[in-house]
Amino acid sequence: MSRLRKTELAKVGFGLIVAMIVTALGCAILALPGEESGLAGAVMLNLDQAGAKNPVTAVLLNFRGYDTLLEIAVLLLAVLGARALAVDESADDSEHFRSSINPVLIGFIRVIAPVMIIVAGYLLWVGGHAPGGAFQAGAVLASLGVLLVLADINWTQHLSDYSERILLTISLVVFLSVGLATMFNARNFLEFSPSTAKWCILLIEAVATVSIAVILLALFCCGKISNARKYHETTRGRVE
Amino acid sequence: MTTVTLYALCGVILFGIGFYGVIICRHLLRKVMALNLMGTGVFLILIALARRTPGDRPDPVPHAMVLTGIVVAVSATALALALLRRLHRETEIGDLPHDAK
Amino acid sequence: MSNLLWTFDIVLCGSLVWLAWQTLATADLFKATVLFIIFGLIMALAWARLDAPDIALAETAIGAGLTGALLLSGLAAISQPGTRQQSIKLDREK
Amino acid sequence: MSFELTILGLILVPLAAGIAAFIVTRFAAILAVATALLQSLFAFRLAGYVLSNGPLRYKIGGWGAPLGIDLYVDGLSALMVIMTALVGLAVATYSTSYFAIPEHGREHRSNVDIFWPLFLILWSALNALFLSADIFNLYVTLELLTLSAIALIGLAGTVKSLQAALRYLLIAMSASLFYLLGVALLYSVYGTVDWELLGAQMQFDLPDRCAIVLICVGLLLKTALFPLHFWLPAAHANAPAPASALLSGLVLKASFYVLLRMWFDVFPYADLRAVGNLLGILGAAAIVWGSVQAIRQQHLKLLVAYSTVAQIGYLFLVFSLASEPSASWNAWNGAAYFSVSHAFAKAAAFMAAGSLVFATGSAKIDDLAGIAQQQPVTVFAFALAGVGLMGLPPSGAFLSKWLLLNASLSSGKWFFTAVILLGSLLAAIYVFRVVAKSFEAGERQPTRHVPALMQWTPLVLALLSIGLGIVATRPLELLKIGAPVAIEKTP
Repeated sequence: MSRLRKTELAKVGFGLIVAMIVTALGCAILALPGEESGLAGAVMLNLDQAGAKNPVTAVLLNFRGYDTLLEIAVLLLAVLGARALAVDESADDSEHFRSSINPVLIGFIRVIAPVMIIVAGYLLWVGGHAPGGAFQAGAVLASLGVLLVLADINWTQHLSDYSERILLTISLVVFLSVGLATMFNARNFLEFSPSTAKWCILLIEAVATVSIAVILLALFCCGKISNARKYHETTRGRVE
Repeated sequence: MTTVTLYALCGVILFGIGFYGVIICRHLLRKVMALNLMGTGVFLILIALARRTPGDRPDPVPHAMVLTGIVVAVSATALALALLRRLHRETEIGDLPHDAK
Repeated sequence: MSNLLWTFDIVLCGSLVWLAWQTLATADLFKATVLFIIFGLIMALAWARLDAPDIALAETAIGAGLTGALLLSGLAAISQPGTRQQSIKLDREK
Repeated sequence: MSFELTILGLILVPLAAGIAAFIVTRFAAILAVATALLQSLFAFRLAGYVLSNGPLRYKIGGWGAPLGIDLYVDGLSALMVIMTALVGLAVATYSTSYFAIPEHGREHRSNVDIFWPLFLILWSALNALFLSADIFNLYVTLELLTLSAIALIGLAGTVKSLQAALRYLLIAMSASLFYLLGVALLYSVYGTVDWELLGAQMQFDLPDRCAIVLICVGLLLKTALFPLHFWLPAAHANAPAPASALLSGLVLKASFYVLLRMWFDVFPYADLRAVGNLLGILGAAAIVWGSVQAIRQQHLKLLVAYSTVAQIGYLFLVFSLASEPSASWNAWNGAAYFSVSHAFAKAAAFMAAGSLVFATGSAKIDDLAGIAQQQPVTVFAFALAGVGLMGLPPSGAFLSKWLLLNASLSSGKWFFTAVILLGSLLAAIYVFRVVAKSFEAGERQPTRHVPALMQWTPLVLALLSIGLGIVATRPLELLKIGAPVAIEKTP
């Protein structure tokens, strides 16, 4: 009884602290200047040399490309962590699930798969001048992968772990290589020349799309996309 | 009060709710969701404040920052869930001592 | 027109806060996860309203879609027979 | 080799090596040790450039701040990079033996293969953090660091380690979001995330104050200052020994470095006197409370982990002591040098503890009784690391404490003088408890054979932590370069 009282008290007390934080932050927000353009001017000024007409893509891949490089490393880390924590479940009686594959889902995937691939390609291409880009395209491809896993379509079984590891890391490798290649022209790391910037960005984004898709899918499959089936069977119960 | 401040204040409240949840909620899955809510709150503040530019185009730099943040958030969520699965598995099998208390 | 927009903004922000609170307050974890995914989708609307289409796309695909899928599969993994009711929590420091 | 290649190499070589170690697992260990050697070379070269040219910047992408991201190196960051390189080299050497033991590989061979990429990416994140001039980029590097640290804790695979990793993840990620919100507020006021540009403009209005509090809370949580240390002991004690060494020795210093940088270079330092005093008092509380807890522990690695809680306290004394102009130089130097010498001593202590735990097969201090006869080198290494923790002369910690003591005397803050002395006494007690136990006479079971590298690496590192007190002139000279303007540079 007294223990219950104590947790209630903690809830109320902590709630008050949070309310104070929220109030202070709210006042700070209201005290901000009403008009402030940040770096928008600087971005627009340099946009025609950045190789991407979409300012967000220009910031992401050119002005602050280094952040994006590290961010892909963050994604890779999550996969590494998931791999370290995954447990090999070798003994798996998976056959009895075969019968339960839903034909409607298969039919749906037949239709949706090509559409999703086209959407991903479109998002990747359009990212240069309109909303879109590698992350969005990669996420769409990864969702397709998740659908395939849910439908029990086992397209990854012939993928060796070695090639999977290459797919996971290829975007970092390409990103680093492009960055280093720019240095041969007496430029800085990741300093694209205005004439080639567009193609450098497109190359990085194209490879990143693939890697990001594989990484996100791997995160869904406990770190290994070749585990997809085994893994899925342990979790089927609730999802469907 | 403008649209910008409305959304920014909404972001502040989401941040608060998320932080409350991370500390107070007991189930780990809910703590992870709370962490995501907290992150969304920060992102909302960033994006709302990016719209204070004089013209009609918002400042793209916070947009890029938020994209980075979303990716970091999904990585952290995935790692948390991997830990959660493993913990669930280990504690259920119980071949390890439970003297963590 | 601007009144309509204001109503839209206020309803949107209100529902975001309400969904966030419900996600944490609902007793059933499965319901909470679904609410979280709905929250992500509504959030995409807010991004679009704030002229951030790039983020709206990323939020729908990553924030709501993949995070939701991750949470659902995590939920499924930890609610296997026998341990459904067991609430896993971090034990306090001794 | 040019400056550009050196500074980039420090960040990109471990990253590339981490990727390679992930793809080609067979050569991962050799690759890691080779990278570690190369990093030490790079780190000293970088310090050379700083010594001869002063603080340097490198514009990634050629844009320059505020539009692009700059790398920045001065004496403090160069010293931190050297610290990372030497401790990293020792941990890499130790790990080649540690993970070769089947027991540490556990039943899953793949876990060991993951250690090396994690370790190398963590290293890259540390260097990227120490060399960044951009506070949003610092957020990304902090995340990179935290996620790799969490994965390293989880590598142990025990229930306790998993729980500790999850708690650490939730705390560290919320802390990152506090930090990020602070950065967001600063950007929305000043339109830049470069710390030098920010420092030149920063005021003390309401949004600035909120940002300062958010950034401080986030970094204090990550640095585990008392009373926000609650996640630390379990996380550091339950990780694999090399990971514990990295976490306690280096990862905590990263968030402390960011705070030190922000406090003296970005924040309107003169207005923060009251907060600084509060941090100093919390630091003092950490010293006493952490040491008392360490004395009470039954498990060896928990004792070392609580010692970290205590030693972190010394670092925070600077925020109170430096507010007196006459004491600021000594205090700032003392804190910077303390974080280096603590990194060496604590990494050595954790690695020695790991070897002792392996030798006895038990985590308990009581089971160490009489082990000194069978494991003389490791016990000696632990004792020497203990000397480095207590701060006996001529160790680096002695010099740092001496500087801090001087600062406390010249600023008239006697309270801190007493706490520093008391802390050393308490440290002597907990170190002596372990050493005395291991020399206890009597029959004992034969211990397992500990591989030579697991015996000698901690010893060498512990010797280095003591040697830091003898070779201090060069590092202190290095620290002067680019030291904050707020600090009076007259000793």
